[in-house]
Amino acid sequence: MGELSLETTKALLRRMLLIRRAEEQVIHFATDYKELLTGHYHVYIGQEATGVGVCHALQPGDYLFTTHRNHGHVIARGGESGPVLAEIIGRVGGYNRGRGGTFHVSAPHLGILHTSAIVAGCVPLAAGAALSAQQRGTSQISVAFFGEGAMDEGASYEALSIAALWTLPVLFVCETNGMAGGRREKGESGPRLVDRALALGITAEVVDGTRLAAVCDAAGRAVERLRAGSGPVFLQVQTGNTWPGHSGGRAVLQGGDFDLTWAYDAAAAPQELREWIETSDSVSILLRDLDRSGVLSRAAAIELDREVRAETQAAAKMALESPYPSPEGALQHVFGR
Amino acid sequence: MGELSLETTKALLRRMLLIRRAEEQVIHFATDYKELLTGHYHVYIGQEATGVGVCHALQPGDYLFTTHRNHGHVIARGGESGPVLAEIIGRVGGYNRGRGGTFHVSAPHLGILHTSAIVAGCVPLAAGAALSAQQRGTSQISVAFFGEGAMDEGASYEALSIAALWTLPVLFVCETNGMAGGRREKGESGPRLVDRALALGITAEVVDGTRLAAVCDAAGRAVERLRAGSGPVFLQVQTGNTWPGHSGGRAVLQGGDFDLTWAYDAAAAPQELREWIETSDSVSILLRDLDRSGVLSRAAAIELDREVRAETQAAAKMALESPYPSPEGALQHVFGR
Amino acid sequence: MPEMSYAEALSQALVEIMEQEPRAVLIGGAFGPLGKRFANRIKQPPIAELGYCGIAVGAAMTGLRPIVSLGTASFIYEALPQVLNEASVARYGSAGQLSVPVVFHVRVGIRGAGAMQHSAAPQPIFWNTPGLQIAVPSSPADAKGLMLTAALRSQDPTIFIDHTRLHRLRGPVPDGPTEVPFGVAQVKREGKDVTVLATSVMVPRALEAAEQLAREDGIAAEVVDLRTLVPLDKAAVLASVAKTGRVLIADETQKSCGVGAELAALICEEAFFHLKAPVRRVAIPDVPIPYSKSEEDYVTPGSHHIMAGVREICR
Amino acid sequence: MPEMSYAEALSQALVEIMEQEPRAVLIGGAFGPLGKRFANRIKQPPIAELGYCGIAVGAAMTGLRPIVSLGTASFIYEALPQVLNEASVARYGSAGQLSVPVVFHVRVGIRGAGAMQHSAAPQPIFWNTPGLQIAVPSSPADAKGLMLTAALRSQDPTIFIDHTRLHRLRGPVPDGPTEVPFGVAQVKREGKDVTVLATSVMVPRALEAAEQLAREDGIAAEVVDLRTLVPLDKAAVLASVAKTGRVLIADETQKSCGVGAELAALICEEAFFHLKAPVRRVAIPDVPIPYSKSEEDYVTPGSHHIMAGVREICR
Ligand SMILES: Cc1ncc(C[n+]2csc(CCOP(=O)(O)OP(=O)(O)O)c2C)c(N)n1
Ligand SMILES: Cc1ncc(C[n+]2csc(CCOP(=O)(O)OP(=O)(O)O)c2C)c(N)n1
Ligand SMILES: [Mg+2]
Ligand SMILES: [Mg+2]
Repeated sequence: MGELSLETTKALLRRMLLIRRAEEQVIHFATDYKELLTGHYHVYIGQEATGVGVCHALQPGDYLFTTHRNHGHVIARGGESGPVLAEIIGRVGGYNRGRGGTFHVSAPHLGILHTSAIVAGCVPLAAGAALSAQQRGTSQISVAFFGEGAMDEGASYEALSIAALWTLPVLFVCETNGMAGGRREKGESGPRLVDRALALGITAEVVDGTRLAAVCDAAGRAVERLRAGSGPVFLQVQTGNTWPGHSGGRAVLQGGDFDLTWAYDAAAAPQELREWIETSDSVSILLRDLDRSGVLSRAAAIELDREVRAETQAAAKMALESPYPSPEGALQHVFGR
Repeated sequence: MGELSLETTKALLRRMLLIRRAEEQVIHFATDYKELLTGHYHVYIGQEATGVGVCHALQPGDYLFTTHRNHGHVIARGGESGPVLAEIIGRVGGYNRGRGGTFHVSAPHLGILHTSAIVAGCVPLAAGAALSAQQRGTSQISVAFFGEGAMDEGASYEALSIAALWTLPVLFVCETNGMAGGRREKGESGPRLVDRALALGITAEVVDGTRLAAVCDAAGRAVERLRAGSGPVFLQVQTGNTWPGHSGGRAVLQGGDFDLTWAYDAAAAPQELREWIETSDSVSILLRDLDRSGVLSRAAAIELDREVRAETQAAAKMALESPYPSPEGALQHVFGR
Repeated sequence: MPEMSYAEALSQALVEIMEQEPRAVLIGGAFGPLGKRFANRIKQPPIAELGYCGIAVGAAMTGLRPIVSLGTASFIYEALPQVLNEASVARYGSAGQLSVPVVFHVRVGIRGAGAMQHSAAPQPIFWNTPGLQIAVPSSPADAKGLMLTAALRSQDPTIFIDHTRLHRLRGPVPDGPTEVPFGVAQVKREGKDVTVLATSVMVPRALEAAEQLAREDGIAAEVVDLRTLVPLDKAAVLASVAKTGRVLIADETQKSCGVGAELAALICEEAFFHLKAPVRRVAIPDVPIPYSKSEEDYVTPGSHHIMAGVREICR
Repeated sequence: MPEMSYAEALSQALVEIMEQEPRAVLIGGAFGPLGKRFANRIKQPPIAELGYCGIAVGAAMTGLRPIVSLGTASFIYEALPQVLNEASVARYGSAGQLSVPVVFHVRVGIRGAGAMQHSAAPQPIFWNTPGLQIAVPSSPADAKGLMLTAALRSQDPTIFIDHTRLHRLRGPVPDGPTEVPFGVAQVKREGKDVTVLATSVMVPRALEAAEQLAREDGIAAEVVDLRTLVPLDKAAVLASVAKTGRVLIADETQKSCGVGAELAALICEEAFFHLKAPVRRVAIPDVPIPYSKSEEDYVTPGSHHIMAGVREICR
């Protein structure tokens, strides 16, 4: 794991597992209950290393903006599973008292101010927070997570272009997960996305998002550049093959919750998942790496996961026990006055 | 002049002069009359070779889309000065019965269907006309003229990106004239604009817009590619230093109408214009080339210009004599039914 | 007449359009089996609404009849520069030389867990923009019939409004190409005491309210389904108001400057002397749409709001 | 009190804002001498409205107070995704945890030769979108005072509407930081016969009409300047209507779903029993704005329309 200490590595793996288990819980909410989670939702399964690796490079006070696929980013930044899950099912215990829901989980106390479910909606906002830091003379930086689909929206193009022009301290993290709303085939859009950033004069690179270490490394270098005031950085993070459980705006858990032993022995996993576990799942790849390098044994990992599962269960319980907000509250908070 | 015949060269020069004289007339309308042309307007002085060179490569039936700086493009495509000038002063004799005015001169019979004064507004429309040709299986192509400022709008980015994806027969002509609404300094936006098109997988090149031959050559090759169905082409046409007469959305004729002798002897020109005449004015550069190469003497050029001036005067008279549309007509043509 | 869902009726319309009109092209959306039969006239764009809507407008100016499926209506905000600044003015600016027969098809309204960005009802934006037609069907038959008219006959841009909660509504749909003309309202239920002007999803809600009012209060409510906002069947509106003298407008857009505002203003201007009571609006209160079911239900205009409103003005 | 033009009063407001509020940043626009003094707080963006308006929104969420000058109002269409989908809902979606104190400053209206794309009056779009404040000043003093309030005090996004034809209007402007509160209408002229509700450029036109009506017809028109649409001074509107019983609304937006529609609907709902005559709207007819002077003048709502309307309802 290069420069990461054992402690850090364990902590990062723990975060990744927290995300995995919380997302599975979201799917359970949608499929095991009636009328609990009726709309679309988007889980982060497989991409955990990106969120966790990038957030590892951040400091308190930095800003983070995300999309419809936000749950993982919020937890990666330190969000607790309880209020995240409560928000996702619209309860007062959620970070936004259930007002925003799955599309809009945010956590202002962690610098995640407003989450846009509009593709590319968060990209100008993140550049704006960077402008704010620059104007106020702080060393804060701002991160925007978004998918490759967002790179086709003018909003991201304009934000990148202005960020370059104004040398804004903003990190653009484009998670290329092979999905863009089902609207186009992979690779259809011509040359690499990273070229679009380079053409605007932005420092940019392609990162292997299936490996936590690669993300930590790239994000670490990017953040250093940003804090030095050298202008925006664009990371095209290739998150590997798409998790086979995605199904439009919902999801299916093939073979149930992820079993950690699958990571070490893909043959034991459901047929549909095997290739993905071998080549793409950032959690599985990390587990195997840690095992092979002797940093964290299978048994220790499974023990860690047991804790995480207990924590997630408690979080789900808290969410389910949290009441719905009072109906008339709907008229509040349109304006500050 | 490379492959252009004497006849063709003379015809193209004549078009360029027609544009020059019509634009001067526009400025006279704005400055010599009271209440005739009260709003903003944008002239094409200096850039004539781009419009004329590109249009020379087109066939009847091809589409052309343009911007707030449209007068020159309409005349370059074969529009008559009379109806163009009448449109600019809002008279029924205009191509759109005065309804569109200087921002929206169009000429449907020439394939100039709708002119948008919204920066980059025309770029998706041009791609749409190309889609139409492609779907209908014709050999028509579509051209969009726009300025470098338009390259910062998401509209142009999205249109370029889709044009590349769908292999649309559309020619993007980005006239880099050193102006972008006064909002930013030249070159502020980082690397070359042409790189933005290249990053999207579009065939693109930088063209010297001060030389008619260079434009004709590049446009000719581009159109060949387009008709072969090989997808969009982007030309970044460098139109040289900005004409010094521009003044916000209006203009000033330093030293009055352009005197052809200035082209041959810049020292005779008003101080403010000299450098521009030497380095940038596509009309002056063409006149000198033709003179030097013996293709068209000064005297012959001046004679040609005399004809053009007479034609322009007649056009201005026609425009001024054309009445305003009847007021109640304003309620017509909102819908086709 | 065969029964089918609103969604099925719309699919049927699209098939008939593609069969009958070679100039029709579909941009965006999920077309299922259509995808194969008409593959060369179906374009799947990247997520670039401004680009592909503008492309549709340019195509419509040059001989195609594009139908653009944008999905959730808030995504059309991305494309508004091309819709409001180009599509709507092209005919006018050319003094009638151009036609722009394009259909923008969007899904509006409070859908259940759509929250602030997936519940938009932008009809008022379009109604305030001259040059755009607006269809607001409330039934499978009208969805099909209005789509046929928009795609096959219209010469102008049309905003085609589906309410998400109508997609599963079932109803009879006449066989064959039964176009529904624009600008013709339909009296869905006759009544003498009060006029309920309704659009889209509010039509079934209004009919439900009317039944209950008849049963419980003996109030005979006339339910008028406007079917298109532009063109508006003003004559039908004014005739019903002249008959009943009382009006409630049931429409699921935000109240201020919403669809209900225009209808109320129109009536107050042109049928004032027929009015026996204030014109009531049932609309979304002036708030964004919250996610929580409890809050979302609270801001959704329902049949109970219609009943309460009618009872008030019929006192 | 010093006399100055509307444009000068606005510049003065900007200077005072920049002096008093270190968090204020200006994005876009031509700031003249300001450009030097506050160079590090003035950003000149490329022509990318969606990008820089979104950046302003993000900056407003994180401690700045940006004032964005977009120029002609139709250019804000490019930025509507950020204005309608993000700025307006951020406070609501966070259940009150966020503030977004950003000002979007635009120039609206029929200006003389603006044609279809340089004459927009998008106030209704914003009024239909909960979460946005809208200022529509009609005088130099209000332009300055409302801008000070929006930029220095407000916690929410404000659409600041200048009518191009007001820029040269001269009037007294109080010295110093004289903020004008939002949501407080001003009775510009008292009268007992009819209420003229006016906004922006229609206020001077209404006052002109009122003078002439008094002289020629002996009609005493009360002219109420709304000053802000959101928040709306409903009490002032209803009080004047209660007094006169007759209302004409003079507003330069397109008629359907326009500002006049909302005001008429409101009155018809809440002051119906005070009304002695139909509520009249003077507005732009439902057409795009044509370029020709003859046609443009024809569609411009003027004092003659106000007079004709008042005469009709005061018959
Ligand atoms: C402006 C806009 N258009 C369309 C959508 C519908 N939509 C939601 S997610 C999505 C796909 C996004 O793909 P990508 O950006 O790659 O993110 P991913 O889902 O892969 O994380 C689409 C098209 C939207 N939310 N916003
Ligand atoms: C969307 C939009 N924003 C701003 C403007 C105002 N505007 C008119 S022309 C212009 C400059 C355009 O520069 P460029 O595209 O380079 O064209 P040029 O004028 O140089 O031909 C601007 C900003 C506009 N018309 N449309
Ligand atoms: Mg993706
Ligand atoms: Mg330019």
